[in-house]
Amino acid sequence: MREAAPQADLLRTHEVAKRYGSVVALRSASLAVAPGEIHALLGANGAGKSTLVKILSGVVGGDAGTVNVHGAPVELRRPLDALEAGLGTVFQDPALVPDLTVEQNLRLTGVSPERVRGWLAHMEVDVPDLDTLVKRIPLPILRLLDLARALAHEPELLMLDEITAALPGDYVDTVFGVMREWRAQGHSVLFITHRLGEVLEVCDRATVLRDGADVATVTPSEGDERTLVEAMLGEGAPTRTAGHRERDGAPEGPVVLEARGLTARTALKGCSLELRAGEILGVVGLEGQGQERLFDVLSGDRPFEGGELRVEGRPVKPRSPYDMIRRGVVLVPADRLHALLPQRSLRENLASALYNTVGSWLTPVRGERPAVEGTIERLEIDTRAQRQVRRLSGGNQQKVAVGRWLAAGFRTLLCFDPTRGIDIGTKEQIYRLLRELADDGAAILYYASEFTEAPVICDRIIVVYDGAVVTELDPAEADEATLLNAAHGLEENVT
Amino acid sequence: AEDEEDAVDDEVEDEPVDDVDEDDPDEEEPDEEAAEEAEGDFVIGVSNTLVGNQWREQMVCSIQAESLASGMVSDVVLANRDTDASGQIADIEGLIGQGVDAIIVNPHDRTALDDVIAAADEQGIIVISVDQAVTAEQAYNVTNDQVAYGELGGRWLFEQIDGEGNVAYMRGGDGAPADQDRDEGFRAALEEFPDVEIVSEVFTGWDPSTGASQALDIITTEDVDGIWTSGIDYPVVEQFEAADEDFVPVVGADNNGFIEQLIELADDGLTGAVVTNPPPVGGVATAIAIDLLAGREDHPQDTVLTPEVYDNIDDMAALEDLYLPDLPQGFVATMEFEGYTTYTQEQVLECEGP
Amino acid sequence: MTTATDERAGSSATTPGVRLQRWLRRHGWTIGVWLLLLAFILWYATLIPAFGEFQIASIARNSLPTVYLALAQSVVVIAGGIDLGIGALMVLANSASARLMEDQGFAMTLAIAVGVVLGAALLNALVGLLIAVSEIPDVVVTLGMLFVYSGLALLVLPSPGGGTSPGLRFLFTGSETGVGTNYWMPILMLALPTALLAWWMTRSRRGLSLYAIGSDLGAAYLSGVSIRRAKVVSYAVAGGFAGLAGIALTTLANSGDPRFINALNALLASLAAVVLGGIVLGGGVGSVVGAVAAGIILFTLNPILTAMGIDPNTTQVVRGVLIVLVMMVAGLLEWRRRRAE
Amino acid sequence: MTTATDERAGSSATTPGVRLQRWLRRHGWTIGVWLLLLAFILWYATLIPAFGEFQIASIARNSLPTVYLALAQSVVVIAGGIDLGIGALMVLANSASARLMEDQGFAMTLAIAVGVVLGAALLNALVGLLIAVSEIPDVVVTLGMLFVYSGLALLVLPSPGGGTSPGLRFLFTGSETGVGTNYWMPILMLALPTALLAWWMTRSRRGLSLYAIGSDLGAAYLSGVSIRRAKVVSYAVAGGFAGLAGIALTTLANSGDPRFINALNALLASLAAVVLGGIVLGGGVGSVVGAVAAGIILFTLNPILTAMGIDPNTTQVVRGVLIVLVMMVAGLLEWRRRRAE
Ligand SMILES: Nc1ncnc2c1ncn2[C@@H]1O[C@H](COP(=O)(O)OP(=O)(O)OP(=O)(O)O)[C@@H](O)[C@H]1O
Ligand SMILES: Nc1ncnc2c1ncn2[C@@H]1O[C@H](COP(=O)(O)OP(=O)(O)OP(=O)(O)O)[C@@H](O)[C@H]1O
Ligand SMILES: [Mg+2]
Ligand SMILES: [Mg+2]
Repeated sequence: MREAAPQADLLRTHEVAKRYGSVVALRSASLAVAPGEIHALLGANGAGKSTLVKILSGVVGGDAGTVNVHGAPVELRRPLDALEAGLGTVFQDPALVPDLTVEQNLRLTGVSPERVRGWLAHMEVDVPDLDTLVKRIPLPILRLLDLARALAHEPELLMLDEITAALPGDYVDTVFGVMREWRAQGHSVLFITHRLGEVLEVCDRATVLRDGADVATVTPSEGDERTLVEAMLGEGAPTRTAGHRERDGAPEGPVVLEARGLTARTALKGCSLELRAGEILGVVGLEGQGQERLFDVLSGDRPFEGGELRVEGRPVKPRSPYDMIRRGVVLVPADRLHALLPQRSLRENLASALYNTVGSWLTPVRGERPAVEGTIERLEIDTRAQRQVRRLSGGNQQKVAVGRWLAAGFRTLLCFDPTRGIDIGTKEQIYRLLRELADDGAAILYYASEFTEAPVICDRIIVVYDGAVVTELDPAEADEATLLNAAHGLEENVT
Repeated sequence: AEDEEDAVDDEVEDEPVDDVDEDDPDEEEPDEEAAEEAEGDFVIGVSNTLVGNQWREQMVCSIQAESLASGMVSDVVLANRDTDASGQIADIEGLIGQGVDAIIVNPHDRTALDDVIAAADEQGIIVISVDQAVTAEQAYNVTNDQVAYGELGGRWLFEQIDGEGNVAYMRGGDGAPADQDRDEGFRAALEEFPDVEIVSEVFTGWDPSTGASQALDIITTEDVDGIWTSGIDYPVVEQFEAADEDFVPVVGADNNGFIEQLIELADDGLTGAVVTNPPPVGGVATAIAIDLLAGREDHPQDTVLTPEVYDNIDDMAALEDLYLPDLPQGFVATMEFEGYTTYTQEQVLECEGP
Repeated sequence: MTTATDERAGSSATTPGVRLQRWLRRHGWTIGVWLLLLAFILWYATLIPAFGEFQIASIARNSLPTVYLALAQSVVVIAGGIDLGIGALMVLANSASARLMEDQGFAMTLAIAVGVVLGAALLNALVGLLIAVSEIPDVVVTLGMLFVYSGLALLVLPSPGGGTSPGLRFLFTGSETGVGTNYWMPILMLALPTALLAWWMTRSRRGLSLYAIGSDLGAAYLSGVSIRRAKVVSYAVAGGFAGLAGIALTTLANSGDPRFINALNALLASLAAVVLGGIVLGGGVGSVVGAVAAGIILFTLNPILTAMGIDPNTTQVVRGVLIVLVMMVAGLLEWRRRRAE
Repeated sequence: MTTATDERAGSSATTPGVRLQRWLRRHGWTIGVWLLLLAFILWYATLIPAFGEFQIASIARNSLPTVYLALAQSVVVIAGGIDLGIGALMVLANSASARLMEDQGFAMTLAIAVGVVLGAALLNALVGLLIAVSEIPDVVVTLGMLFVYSGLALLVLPSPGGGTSPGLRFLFTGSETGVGTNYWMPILMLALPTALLAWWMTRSRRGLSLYAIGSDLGAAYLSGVSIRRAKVVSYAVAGGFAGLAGIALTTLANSGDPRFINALNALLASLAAVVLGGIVLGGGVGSVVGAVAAGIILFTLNPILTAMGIDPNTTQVVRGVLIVLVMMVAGLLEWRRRRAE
């Protein structure tokens, strides 16, 4: 173990800055990571966390500022520079080439397969055959492969950018285990997450970025959530009640969407639900219990084989999303970029859904401008990077994904995990928006991968397990333990 | 090359002169213009639609060389690209816009240029079609007699195999006027020899490598007694050597490589005949254009140059005369026309206009 | 923070000035190509002794086939495809129409022209259908069609020939002989289809659906666009324009020419026009109006290079370098603008 | 829960049987194309009176240029690009080498061959550099180069001509006259470069980086691949193979031919070979080994169609339909497999 003077930081960045065109991604970020600590990097969407990590891993060149490792300045021009300086990274996006095998990927980056295999074994992840094509490997395993590959370089500082966002609970614990072990060896970890619970659980210190600059470095402990949120969002941070229903009791609206015993391949095995106008119906489930397919089927994206689907009482058998959109049922999918035109401008994206409302061959489009401008104002979309939607931060992209339906009009909204990777401030805005929509008479089906979300904003909660709805819960009594039990299919007594 | 030039001269003189339409009102215009212009100031436009072809290359060079040698041409404007009939029309329109005094075209199509040639004529521009005739009545035509080309070569071949046997018929470009004319002549000759059978008829597209592989196919799969080619000749002979087969009589054009083979391989049993198809028609057309522009001499509307046939049995001396040892295989050996062209061989080879 | 808020607010209060700026920026490329065309024509005018109606008419009518083909390719490319068979379809339409129209009266040739255009649209619609249903990439199917169409052209008209009626020639070229100084007719034949197509592409739902599938297939699908229908429509429209290009060729040359090289040259011209016209290969971006100017530019290059007396063999090189140069200048401007933002 | 865990675990216990199955599946297309080639050759053998060494040698040597060009295009396409100039570069190499090699001895022609290959690689590397630096799309730049290269070819050799040494002809064709029954030499000249390239592409870090940038630019970038360098390398290697194709042409015909149509035909053949060979346009997927078989198939079509006595004009149609059909069958198989999964 290294005998370093306690005051000598392992990593110190000083006023690092980066701009993309006129958009300042990072204004002035200073950060110090001591040896043997797990250091959290927190911040709202667009605060510049990923950008900082990319600069530190030599993938992106900074515009200004200095980086010191063990007190000595380092130039990070290439990824190799970072590795030689002892900085290893798991990026927010998968960094494995999909059309190559795992082994070829390792060869590409010059990592020994033996070490990677060793780390996978150590994490008690069953070693996937390294001769598998990366695109055939499920995302959680890929994240762990990314981690093992980073570890194989034996970095002194391990940087993990939202690694837990795509991991199921048991693997999150595995990753925490590795992080603690790394710390025990005297190395350090820089950990980025939007889940404050995780920060409290594993992190020694936390640096908060806001608008591209560091605003605070704190030692997080129980009860600090409020402080952290305020540091991230500034004064007037919203409270976590924005989406709550004002009145009690079940909503009385008519049933607008009804599924009876839907089956689809092996994913859905007789799934039934009723969605009423004016309510937000929460869907909760562990990874891979068929919820994704359920949303795809309800939106007309993929077919179902058995069972029945009714919209406003009339049975439908959609062949494409258009059949459901015509009936007012629209989807906000998990992968927001998948639903948007990433290269196109904000306004074009908002207008795109409008095109379905005009005539087919020769009718011109009208009235698109007011609808678009109205939506931008209502959702408070940040228009700075509006020329291409892909340059918006994640939260703003999410707003666009919802907003385009707002511009076009709908009656039933299917939201699949709309707050994934979204900061708390934006989350609150989205909750509030959904509640307003429901109060205006829309029916909303809402899936959240984070179990703590559904009880906050939903009127009813259904739990899916193994391709069917197994339980319905009242949000008031749905604490995390109850939900977890139900999600594991353990409380089968409830209807 | 004396014989040949004399021969050609004879042919030209044989041409009936009655093609010239005396009442054509446009006829006088060029002369008036010429009178206004100082000598040596003519601009000649050229429209050619096939590039990367040795024959066309030499044709263009002979135009350049004659323009230079005449001392009466200030500029040759080349519209030279791979294109089709409509592209050639556009090119000619461009040349009209340039204010050229005469346009020499190698027409892509017999009839398609009629209207644009009429338009050029209206502006007092002399249009001369070379290589292939056009139907436009205003145009002068300076052509090699392609019907005779097909007929003469065909007859030589059929006689060579004593009027009976299997013949491979390796044509040129499918649909090209020259190919159609040669076909007409070839079939006319064939009529006279009922016992000759065509066992293989292919289009080489006048492409040496296509011709070579087709010839190899024919030699190795068919039992042929003679081969008529539309000018893709030396690659065919090469295939006999390559496949190590016995030679059969071959008819080709006046390509340097073929002439060389006829001379060198005569002792190995190769018999063959050269049917001339000289590219200097371009130079001839240039000379005629200058004559007309300067008002020096009248020319018939059609000048048809009948090809000569030389085989390596009776005309060895003529072949040796034609042969140009320093030049590549594909080079066409006939380079000048006495009575028309005034340039030197060097000027053609340099290929530089005024 | 204030600036940010200001900027956010700014977007809703759009002054005419801002709108003009935005319009200029959005259509910058299209405007640029038209200016380039203007510059070329002016340049050409200085190169030759007399520039007048004859030259304008000549440029207008002779660029008709290239322009129609550029429009055809634009539609497919905007919709995210690429049609390698388009030049061959033009040649097929040219061969078929020249053969059918020979020695016919005006009314009959007009009817044949309509028939050929519709036939070409239908034929290419089937190609689009095959692509949409089988999900084989566009390049592959249309590469196959390149051979199929040119083979058919040779079967229809084994060697150059055929003709059309003087009336139809007048309709496209402004003169019954195909040569003359009437430039209104060909300019109308350039402008009218372009305007109609441009309007349809950007204003109607069906037209917009082509942009949508070109931009992002998945997103278009999730927004309720019928991908198959849009694909088929894009190929059908392209086929119709290829048919029109074929007819234009017939009226220009008063004959048909079935050779393969024509199909390839036409294909290359259409691709070059699309690229120069600012239509992004991959789809979703660009305007058919830009491709029209690019088509005319590509045509005008020939007389310009001839007039400049450039060695014909160098002409090819110049043409290629020009394409790359224009794209580089455009790229540079785009890059600087993005940097300045 | 058990199922989920099993699935996660299942991957580790790979028996030889599973591996073989996976290998077959992964290389299914490549194997399929080679089987198709075998079928074609067997079919051809039944069509002609005598099939022997001469035919094997003929097929092997005559498909050399197509195969080299298919390899060249494969490399670029795998790296996510497309090279429309590759056929013209071959023609340029052919023209230049034929001109330089005429009347030279073996040693000299060999040196010239090496020089031409290196020169072509360097020239095309510059093209790759231009694409990488300017970020102009591949199609655009290489479309420009198609004109530039073919123009240069015409400048180097204005009309067909030139030659090479018998020794070099032997090296490529197995015979000093370019014809004969020695099939070992041409097969070696087919197999050796293919094997080397395939090995380099899938085993070396640089080769893998080409797959990486073709597959996912972002992931490649995060993996530390220098995208620009990989792009330049892909074009350089392609250029080298195009040069080799040009030399092969020279030795086959003992002359050079600068015509534009040759460049276009070669380009089409290379695209068709890549597509049939299972290399996905867009990049990242496929093996150069498949493209080789596809290249030979495309060549073999000619003698087969001739032997079947099919009208030459119909040949075009047949070729097009075949490409589409093969792709459809492959697509169908792929679709069924995916459905079954
Ligand atoms: N290429 C780009 N061009 C323009 N603006 C960009 C670009 N990349 C990022 N930005 C902007 O920079 C800001 C910071 O983005 P960044 O993605 O680094 O934030 P972040 O803290 O990682 O947010 P998140 O929590 O969403 O990951 C955002 O406002 C984004 O719009
Ligand atoms: N070298 C580069 N040049 C130009 N743009 C870049 C570069 N590297 C990254 N970008 C762009 O920056 C954008 C966002 O940057 P960054 O990686 O900081 O965001 P992010 O953290 O991934 O955002 P989010 O968390 O919302 O996914 C991306 O859209 C990417 O296109
Ligand atoms: Mg981030
Ligand atoms: Mg980010």
